[in-house]
Parts: sequence; structure tokens; C-alpha cells
Amino acid sequence: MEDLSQAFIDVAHLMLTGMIFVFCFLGLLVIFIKVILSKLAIRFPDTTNLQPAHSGISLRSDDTASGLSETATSQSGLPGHENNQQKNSLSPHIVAAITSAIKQYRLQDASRKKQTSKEEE
Amino acid sequence: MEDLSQAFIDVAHLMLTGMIFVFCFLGLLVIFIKVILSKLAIRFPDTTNLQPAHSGISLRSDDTASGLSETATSQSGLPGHENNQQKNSLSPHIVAAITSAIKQYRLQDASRKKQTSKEEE
Amino acid sequence: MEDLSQAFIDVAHLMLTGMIFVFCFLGLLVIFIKVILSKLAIRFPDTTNLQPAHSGISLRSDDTASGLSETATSQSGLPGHENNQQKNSLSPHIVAAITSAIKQYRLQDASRKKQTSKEEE
Amino acid sequence: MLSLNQLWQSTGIANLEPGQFIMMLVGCGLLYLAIGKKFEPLLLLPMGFGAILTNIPIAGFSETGGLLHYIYGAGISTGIFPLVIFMGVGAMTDFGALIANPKTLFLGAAAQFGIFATLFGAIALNLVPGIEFTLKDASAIAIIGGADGPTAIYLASKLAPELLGAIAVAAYSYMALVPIIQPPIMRLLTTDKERQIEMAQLRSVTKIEKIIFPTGVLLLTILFLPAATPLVGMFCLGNLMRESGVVDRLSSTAQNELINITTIFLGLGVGSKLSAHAFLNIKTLGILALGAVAFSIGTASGILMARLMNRFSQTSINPLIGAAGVSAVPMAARVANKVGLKANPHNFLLMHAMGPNVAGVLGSAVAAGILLALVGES
Amino acid sequence: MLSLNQLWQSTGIANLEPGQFIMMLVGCGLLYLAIGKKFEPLLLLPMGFGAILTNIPIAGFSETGGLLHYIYGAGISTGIFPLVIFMGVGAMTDFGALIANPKTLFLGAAAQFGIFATLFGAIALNLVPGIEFTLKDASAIAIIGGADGPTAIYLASKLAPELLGAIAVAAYSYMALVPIIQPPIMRLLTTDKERQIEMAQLRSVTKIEKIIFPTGVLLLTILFLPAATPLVGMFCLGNLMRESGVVDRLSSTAQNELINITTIFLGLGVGSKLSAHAFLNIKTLGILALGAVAFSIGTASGILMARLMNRFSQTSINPLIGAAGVSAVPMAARVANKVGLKANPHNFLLMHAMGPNVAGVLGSAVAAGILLALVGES
Amino acid sequence: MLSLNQLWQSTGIANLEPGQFIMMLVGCGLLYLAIGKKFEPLLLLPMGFGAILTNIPIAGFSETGGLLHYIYGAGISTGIFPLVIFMGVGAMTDFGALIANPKTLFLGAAAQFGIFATLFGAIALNLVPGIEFTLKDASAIAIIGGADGPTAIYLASKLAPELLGAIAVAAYSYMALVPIIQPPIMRLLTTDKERQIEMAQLRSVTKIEKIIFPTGVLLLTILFLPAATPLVGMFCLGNLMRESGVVDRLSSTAQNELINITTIFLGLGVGSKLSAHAFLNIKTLGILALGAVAFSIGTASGILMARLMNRFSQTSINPLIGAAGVSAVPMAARVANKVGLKANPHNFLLMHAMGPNVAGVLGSAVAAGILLALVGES
Ligand code: NA
Ligand code: NA
Ligand code: NA
Repeated sequence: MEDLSQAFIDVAHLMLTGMIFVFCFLGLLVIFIKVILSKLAIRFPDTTNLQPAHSGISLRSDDTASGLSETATSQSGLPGHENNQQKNSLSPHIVAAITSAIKQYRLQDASRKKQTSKEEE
Repeated sequence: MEDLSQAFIDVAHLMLTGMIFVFCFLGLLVIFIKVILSKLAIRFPDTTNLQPAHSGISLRSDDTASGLSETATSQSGLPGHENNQQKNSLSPHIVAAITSAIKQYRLQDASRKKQTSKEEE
Repeated sequence: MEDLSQAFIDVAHLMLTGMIFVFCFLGLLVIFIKVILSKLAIRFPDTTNLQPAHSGISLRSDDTASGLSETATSQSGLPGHENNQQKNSLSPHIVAAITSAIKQYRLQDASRKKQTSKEEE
Repeated sequence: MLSLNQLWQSTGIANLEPGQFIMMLVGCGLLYLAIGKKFEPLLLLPMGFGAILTNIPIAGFSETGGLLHYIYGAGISTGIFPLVIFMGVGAMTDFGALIANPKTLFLGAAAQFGIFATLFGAIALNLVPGIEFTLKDASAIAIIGGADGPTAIYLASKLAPELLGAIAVAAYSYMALVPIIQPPIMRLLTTDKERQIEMAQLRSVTKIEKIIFPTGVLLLTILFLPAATPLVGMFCLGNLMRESGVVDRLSSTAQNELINITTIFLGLGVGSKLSAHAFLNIKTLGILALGAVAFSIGTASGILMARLMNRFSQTSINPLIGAAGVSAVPMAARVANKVGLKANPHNFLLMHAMGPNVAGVLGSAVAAGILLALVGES
Repeated sequence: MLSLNQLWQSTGIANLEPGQFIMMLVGCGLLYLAIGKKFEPLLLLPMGFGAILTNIPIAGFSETGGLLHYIYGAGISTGIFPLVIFMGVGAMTDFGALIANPKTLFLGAAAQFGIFATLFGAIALNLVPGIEFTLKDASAIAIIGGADGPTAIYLASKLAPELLGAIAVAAYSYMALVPIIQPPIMRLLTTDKERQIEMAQLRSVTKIEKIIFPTGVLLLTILFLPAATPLVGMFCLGNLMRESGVVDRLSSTAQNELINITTIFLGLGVGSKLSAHAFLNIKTLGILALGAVAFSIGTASGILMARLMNRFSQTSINPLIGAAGVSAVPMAARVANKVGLKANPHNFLLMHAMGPNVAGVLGSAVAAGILLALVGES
Repeated sequence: MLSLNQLWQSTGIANLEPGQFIMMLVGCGLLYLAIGKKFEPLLLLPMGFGAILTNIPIAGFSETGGLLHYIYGAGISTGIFPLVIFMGVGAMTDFGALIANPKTLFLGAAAQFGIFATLFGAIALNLVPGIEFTLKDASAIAIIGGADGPTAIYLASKLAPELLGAIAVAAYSYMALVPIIQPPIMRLLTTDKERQIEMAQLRSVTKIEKIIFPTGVLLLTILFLPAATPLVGMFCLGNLMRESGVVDRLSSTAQNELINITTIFLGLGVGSKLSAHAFLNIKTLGILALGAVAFSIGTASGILMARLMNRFSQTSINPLIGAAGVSAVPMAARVANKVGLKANPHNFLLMHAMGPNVAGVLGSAVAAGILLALVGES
């Protein structure tokens, strides 16, 4: 029992220390963002078009695309970043265009297949 | 010689035991399929469209496509399965078609860019 | 000091040996290419269309495409190369269809963007 | 017929112990949750399968020379697998929402109260006969409240390896249950009016901010809590690879192939800790109960913090996004969005909830570091 | 000119032993088979290359500190590489054809007679002076008849590591030779009329069946043959990842990157066992001969079983598909299809042959388990 | 308030040593070069990050049980990581330009003079008080002149592990600086007229040549320099996988996922060698200076060799392509192309420069083998 009450005291200490530390630490991060990052944002604004930015969800398609399209060998034996421009030129609106093209194609294809299978019968 | 004949007897045992076991084991699987799986198939029929199914050859393109298109982070730090529907409606043929279409487009685009840059000079 | 002059002599040896060796080795490679490879090239000419060939930069798109489209399981549990034909046979008219779809869309898109940007101004 | 007897002696039927059988059922249960209920399938499927494999008699998967023995030894007892996965998570995380609204960091901080409060609960369970949790055990259990799988596995492997199986099961199960656990608490602790609060559009965040952010996080962790740097460091490395834009190849691999390969083996390795001996005792029930408590307290404290902040903040804060502070990315943010939409059809909280959501990841990594620093040594 | 002499002493010419030279030629031969003849190139190319590397004097690839030494020790002597590959094979395998026509499991069972009959042959070869095969050796050799690469490598690494190189060479070579070995046997054992038999269209198989199937296979293996669970278990894990539909990321990685990476290192590691000492002796000739015997007997017994079943079955069975029971997926099924088409241009057997084909994979994994259980311990 | 004091004792502030702080700044500097200047980011980013992590007090990244300790031990001190990367580089390399114009091999040979001349410099630095370079150290440093990352790391890990960090930093930094270092030397050593020389179109190269080439290279290396076979062998394996056309799956994986995964860990592992103790001394300055010398001498000797060959060759050779002989693929070839274009707008040297460029890779691997053979043993 004595041990247990000692343990409770230890845990209380731990909880207090922990929560204070977590708040201080993340509070420092708030200050870091508000003081340093916001200044950096002003000094080095994005030169390219604005990004949609505030999403916690990763859109990997670009990364993947680059992973598939990078081609050159480099000193470290790894492709560099030469075709970034090309990569970026595959914009979402082209993707959208293709998507609709696919839909159209699928409709055509489906009807053609139906015809074919009927003919085979 | 004696050793060898003992070895032959051992091997005969092994062969008999082995073949009986293999037949029993795979026979149990036959029963498992006929009794349990077929009942499951009736109780839980596929709600989606019928799959072509009986092929021992793996069509990986779907999997790969999903691997490329899944995007959200999850608790385990791994994308979830939200866009399954979208995935299933995109057949490998079409993906391949688009890929090459994009390549062509890029080639055109690149040559056009070259022209443009020459004109700029 | 004595040690150091000994070290310099060692290094001089090393340099001489090394450079001679490197030249001899790569020289042997030159002979290998000129004598053996060139004969092989004549005896086994490429049956397929000529490759653009002389690039030190890797064009991986082919590899990747095949990596994505190979499908069959094999004894080693790895897809083989059986459906190359199918892969290559990706019909040009689908590609053409999508290409033109993209072109059309881009035209539309371009004009729409012009309008939008004018309106924004 | 020597060999027939020998063969019988080598069947599972002749060797299966009841505990092993029950643990296989547990493994099947995990597979059912993964496949039938889509509960965190990426980890629960290999974990459930690992639980089955490790309990097979004779096969010796988790004994010297066994596959799971190698996997566990190489990847989990060393901490490598959870750290590599955390790097991948970092490469998938976009801190934009957090940088645009840094106040939400406090929500992520408040939600960690779920962790520290659970420490109490774990020690209190020592009053139950048959349960004996040391301070290390209690810390490893409490981290379930962090709602972050790799962090929980990492800490458990360091502080209480014999509880790792139960802790991982609890952590991933409750993360999958977030859409069921959180909404009632959210409704209980907020008024309908509060749930209707719409939040101002977030400012756009520049590339330089996103690049410097992970470096800053790492710097602060180095200065104040080096014990958290394995987790925070690998997370920041992944995020820096992502945001720097110069190593897309590596970032893509970290988010895909590398994390996938590691996840398969991590799941199998964690599953190998689901032996009858380690799992079938009253401690596991205690861990499951404490996990639920931890999640609920974390959710509640996040919401209450958000209410408090809403009272004193110039811009209005919808208290629902406080619940996302437990992490469980991105499920908790989605839940906040859904509950918000129900109260007000024009109320899109998803992006706003991503701030506390990713703050919660940092928060629980920091909490894990504190526990390592203060409890790990003793 | 000390260093010139030193340099000469460190050339290969000054150190190359005849055995090493011959083994390099063997390695080149494997490369030729892989590249020129497209014989199982995915394994034979790295294996042939590994054979060359391991025989390089001075370089010490397979000595302590050498690359192949690490690869072999980490991946092959532990059994990890073949098991990971088997998981990938499971993720590539569709059991639909088998579930639609479960009778074909008996064809996969019958074809395993090739394995057990070869045991006899291996022991009989002890009559040849210079050959001494223990029961373990014989078992490791006999598994070549299973026509399944990872299974053969796994079993050989457990029962007869010093024969691993020759066994792997034989297994993969004969698998590549299936289109040459099988057709004569097929024509010998079937009448033209039998070869013309058309089979009824297979029923469609539901998703639930495909999900439950691997679990059921694992369950039966656990109950009756735990020794086979490393192979069967990893195979079923791969298949469950595939069919469950909830972990497509992991399934895709198991089928692609993970299996590719493992294959490169498996090939190199197996090749490292092709040393002159281990390969250049009469045993290797025996192994090659026995492998051919095993394949032929397996093919024959599969066909004869199919003839038998055709006689008693209500629906007609083309005996050709019995030959696919040796596994060698999917080549054996293709061969059956081709021979069938030759006899009857409307006879498409491919899908029907996939049933015994994948049954053969299970069958040889089970046979491997039996050999491990009965011979491995002794 | 025991725990507060304990917490303070576990902060970085209370434990950070000045040397660690400076090394973190060095790590940040590497990150800046990687991200801000795009200096070889694929290696310098993880390396810089590793440098920061390894210098964190208390966290113990590079001590027993630490992440970087495992990474270094498993991948770098064994030589596995650089060799796997070299295999990937081989799979990315097209020897077409070299086979079409084999003379350019001599340019790749000449440029290795940068390596051997630097040996002198390294030994000469022993005259500077505080610097003591053994012959092994000198060799590991001189290989920086090979302008090939994996080769430098491999050799340094074998000959001078404690200098590995500085050598890797120097090697990758100077490779990134090729566009700045080389042009002045090129202009200094060539006349404007020479730079204007146009070269004849290269002949087309057949598939068979490309397949046999890596095998021939390996064969010659086996015969004359087995010590170079780890590097050359893995490179040729990659190239053979690429050119054979029968294992595209493996080739693609070697070029992508496998090399990416390995690069992340290689970078971290090399970074872990950037400790204050090993880096913050005058030796590092010496290494940086010697690296610049090595690059410059290599460039110069390549150019001078090309001028010499141009005088005696029937077909004209533009001396600029000699500079590409240092390797640094493909940057050095691009630089040659760019300088050539400046002198003559119709002068496209890129393809011609790829010949010496890939010859330089072979040349430095051979040079590394010589150093291993002659210095490694002593
Ligand atoms: Na959290
Ligand atoms: Na088989
Ligand atoms: Na070089």
C-alpha cells in the first residue's frame, strides 16, 4: 500500500511535469511559427503559383510521377531533378481532361464490346 | 549393403506415408471447398459485378494503380482505402492508353517549347 | 623525415604502377571492344529497328512500363515476359483518341483561362 | 509404421495447447476486424496473421531460427521498423494547416492529457489482484492515448516488450474506433451552437515555411528533449524530404515501397508477441480498458481546451476540432468535419482539424520522449 | 619494383585455380541460359552472376566480410528469402480455377509422386561409387520434383545446404525445360481422343470464397502438418493480402518491389553456393539426373491420375491438365493448353489447367513439410 | 520536484557539448547545400540530417542500440550499401557511347591521374603539424579524385573509416561543384579553336555488344584485378540486368526502389560519421583541400590526354570531352557540352562526352581496386 501511494505521488509528478513540458514545448513551436516562419514567409515568398497548401493529407501523385519519370544518372548514381518543369506541366486540369476522355472512351468501348459479343453469339 | 536395404525400407515407408498424407490433406481441402466455401458463396454472394475470376494468372495492374493513387495518411501512417470505387472503374488497358497518350503529348509539348524558345531568341 | 621520404618513394611507385595499370586495363578494354565486340556486332546484328543507342543517360520508361504491366506468375513466382506482345499491342487508335481528347480539352481550357484572367483583371 | 506415428507426433492436433488455440482465434478475430470491418487493415492484417503463426506448435516461428524471431529481433526490439514507418508518415504529412493556424498546437498539447491521466489509471489497476504494472508498464500503456501506432510500438518495445502485443492491439483497435468513440464525447461536451461555429479560411503557407518547420521542430527537440529525437527526428527527416522538393525520389520511396515493406514485417513482428503466455491474462483486459479511457480523456481534454481557447481567441474556434488533437490522422479530423457538418451544413472543418491532428502526432511523440527520459532510465 | 610484383601477386591470373575457372564457365553457362534461352532469367541471371563472383580468387565474396557471405547468411541460411518470395507468389496466385473445380487438387496431389519416387532413386544412387546421399540429401534432391523454386531452396537450405547450388540449378533448369520435357510424356500416356476432350466452363467464384480459402488452407496445415507452415503460411499471407482487398498497397509491394529485391539477393546468394568444391563432383551429375527423373515421374503420375479421374468423374476431364500438377506455374498450364489445342483447335485448357497448377504449389509445399517433419529431425 | 530536475538533466541544453553544436551547424550547412543549392541532394540531405542526429546528446543514435549504429554496422562497415548503389548505377548506365568510340576509354584512364597525384599531396600534408596521414588514409582521400560517390565511400569504409565522413562530404560537394570547378580549367588548357571542334556522329551499337560488354569488363577485372571485383562486379551485374532485356523487373527495381531505399540509409549512415571528434580537426581541412586538387588535376589530365589524342587520331577529338573523364556522371558531360556550345553553337558534345564519362566510372573503380590491392593489405 505504501509503495502504491508512493507510486501515485510519482505519477502525479510525472503528469504535472509532462503536461507542463508538452505545453511549453508546443508553445515554443507556436512562437517559432509566429516569429520566425512568418518573417521567412515575407522575405521569401513563393515565386511560383500559390499552392492550395493547408491540407494535412498528402497528394502523392506528383512525387510518384517524378519517381517514374526521372531518368538521368548522376554522380551518386541517382537521377537528378532536371525534368521538374516537365513534371509540373502535367497539371490537374490535364488529368481532369483525361479522366473525362476515359469516361467517353469507356462508354464507346462498352457499346462496341456489346456489339462484338452479340456478333460472336 | 544392409544399411542400404534399411534405407530403402525407410524410403518406402516415407513414400507411402507421404503420398497418403498428401492425398488426405488435399482431399480435406476438396471437402473444405465443397462443403464450407460453397455454402459461404451462397450466403455471401458478390454484390458487385461478377469477376472473371478463374484465372491463376495475376493481373497486378489494379493493385499497382491503387498503390499509386492512394493518398490519405492514416493513423498507421499509411493511406487507407477510400478510393476503391474509383480504382475499380479504371482498367489497366485504359491506364496504359493514357500513359502513352501523355508521353506523346509531352513529346509534342517539348518540341513546341523548343520552337518557342528558338523563336524567342 | 626519413620515413616521409620513404613514403614519397612508395607513393611514387604506387602512382606509376597505378597509372600504368589503369591505362593497360582500359587499353585491353579498347582492344576487347574493337576486336571482339565489333565482330559480334557483325555476326549478330540487331533484328529489330535500330536503337538511338549512344546515350549514357538511362531512359527508364520502358523498364518501368514493363514492371507495371507484367502479370503472369511463373515457377520462380515472378512474372515472365510472355505478354510482351499484348503490352506492345496497346492499340494506337486508343492513344490517338485520348491524344486528341487532350488537345481539344487544352484548347477549351486555354480559351477559358484567357477569359477568366480577363475577368479577373 | 514408425513413420506414421512420427507423423502423428508432428501434427498440430497432437501438440496444440489450449492457449495457442485461443490465441489463434484472437488472430482470426484481428483478421476479421481488418478485412470485415476495415479496422486499420494495413497493420491489423499482418498482425493477426503473425498472431496465428506465432502460436503454431512445433513450427517455432518465434523461437531461435524462426522467421518471426528474426523479424522481431532485427526490426522491433531495435526500434528500426517503427522509426522507418514514422519517417514515411513524416513524408506523408503536410504541416500547412498547422503553420497557417499555429494556435491549434495547444489543442494537440491538451489532448496528450489522455496519456498522462492514463498513467494514474494504470497504477491504480495495481489494486486489482493479479495485475502488477510497474511505472514502465504504465507508461507504455498510457501512450495508447497518443493514438499513434508507431509511437506506441516504439515506446512499448523500449519500456515493456512483454506487453507490446496487447498495447499494439489496443492502440490500433481504438484508432479504428475513433468514429465510434469520439462523436458522443463531442456532443456531450459542446453545445449545438458551438458545433455550428464556422472558422475563417486559412492563410496560404509558403514553401520556405514548410521547409524550415521540420528543422525547427527537430532543433527544439534537441534542445529540450533529446530522448524524443529518434521519433521526432525520423519524422522530421521524412517531412523535410517531402517539403524540400529536391529528393522526390526518396520521399516517394519513403511513402510507398519502404513503408509498405516495413509495415508487412512490423505487423508480423508485433503479432509474434501475441503469445498465450503474454496475452491471455487479466493485464490485457486492463490494457484494453485503459486504452478506451485514454482515448476518451484525450478527446475530452482536446475539446475542452478548444472551448477555452474559443472564449479568449479573437478568431472563433470550433471546439470540435479539439477532438482531432489525439492524432489518429486523418480519421479524427474527418470525424470532426462530419460532426460539424451535421450541426451546420456549411461548416467545413476538415482543413482546420488537420492542424490539431498533426499537432497531436508531434504532441504524442514529445510525450513519449518525456516518458522515455523520466521513466526509461529508472 | 616491389609494387609491380605485389600487383602481380594480386592478379587473378596468378591465383586462379582450375576449379574456379570451370565454375566461372558454369556461371557463364547459366547466364547464357538466362539471357540467350530465356530460361527462368529472373533467378538464373543473378544466380549465374553469383556463381562467377563467388569463384573469383582473392576477392573473397563468400568469405567472412564478403558481400555474398552476408547475403547468404542473412537471407538463405535463415530461410527468410525463399519465404518472402513465397509470400509474393501467394500474392500473385489466383485460386479461382482451383475453387471452381476442386477435384483438380487430386491432380496436384498425384504429381507429388515425382518427389517421393525420386527419394528411391537418390538412395539407389548410393550404389554408384563416389556418391553418398543421406536421407536428408535425398529429400532435398527429391523436392526438385516439386517444380517450385522457393520451396526447393527453402528445403535444401534446411536439409542439405552443401547441395543447395546444384539443387537450385537443377530445379530452375528443369522448370524452364517443362515445354520440352512434358509434351512427349503427355503424348505417350494419352490417346489422341483423350487429348481432344473439351471441358465444361468453370463456375464463377465469389470474393468470400477466395478470402476464406487461404485461411482454410493454413488452418488445415496447422492441424495436420505444422512443419509446412513456414512455406504454406507465408504463401497464404500473400494470398490473403491479395484477396482481402483491404491492403492493396501491401499486396502490390509484395508482388513487385519486395519480391524483386529479394530475388536479386536470393539469386546471388544461391549462386554463392556454386563453388568448385561443392559443385564439381559426381553428386551434381546424380542430382541433375534425378531431377529429370523427378519431373518426368511427376508429369506421368499427374496424367495417369487425370485419366483415372476422367473414367469415374461425371464431368469429363482432359488428362493433359494432369501434367500441370507438377506446378511450374504457369508454364505447365500453358504447355497443357498448347498440346490440347494441337489435338483439337477448339480446346482451350488454360483455365482448367490452372487448377492443378496451383494445386501443385500447395502439394509440393505440403510434401516439403512432410520431409521436414519426418527427415529433418532425425 | 525530483522529476523537474531529472527532466532538466535530460535536456539537450544541459548536455550539449560545443563540438556537437558545431557539427550540427555543419549538418545544417549540408542541408542548405542540398536544398538551397541543389548540391547532390539525394545524398547530402540524408547525410546532413544524419550529421545532426549523430551529434544529439543523450539520444545515442550512434551508440550501441542506436538507429545510426545499426545502419552503419549493417550497411556501411560491411560495404553492402555502396555496392548495392553501384549495382543500381550500373543498371542506369548506357555504355553505348563508349562502345561506339572506345578510344574515349583512354580519357577515362588519364583522368585517374587526379587520384594518384593526390596521393602525393596527402603524404606531403604530413609536413603540416597536426596532420598524420598513413598510406591507407592517403589512398582513401585520393579516391575523391575519382568523382564517384559509392566508390569513395566503399574505399574509405575499408581503408580509413574514421575519415569516411569528411571524405564523403568532400566527394559529393566537389561533384556538385563540377560546373564551377571545371570550366576555368577547360578554358585554360584549350584554345578557342580546339573548343570549336565538332565530332563525327557516333555509330549505332547493337544489343549483343551491350550485353557482352559488362561480362567482358568483369572478366578482365577477374583476370587482372580481383580486388576491384566487388565494385566492378556489382556494377556489371546491374548493367547486365539492364542490357540483357530479360529481367526488366529486377533492373527497374535496382534503378528505383532499391537504390532509393539504400540511398536514404547510406546517407544517414555516412552522416553518422560526422562526429565532432572525427570531423573537427585540421585533417578535414586537408581533405577538403586535397579533394579540390584531385578534381582539378583529374580534369586537367583528361583534357591534356584528349589534346594529345586529337593530334594523333584520324578522326578529330574535341579536348573538352577529356574533362568528362573524371566521371561525375552525367554532370561532367553536360559541362563539356555547355562549354562546347559556347564556343560553337553547332557543337553538340553531350553524347561524345558520355563515353569518357562512363569510362571514368570504370577507371575510378579500377583505381580503387589497385589501392585496395596494394595498400589495403599492408
Ligand atoms: Na497523438
Ligand atoms: Na509442385
Ligand atoms: Na571516376
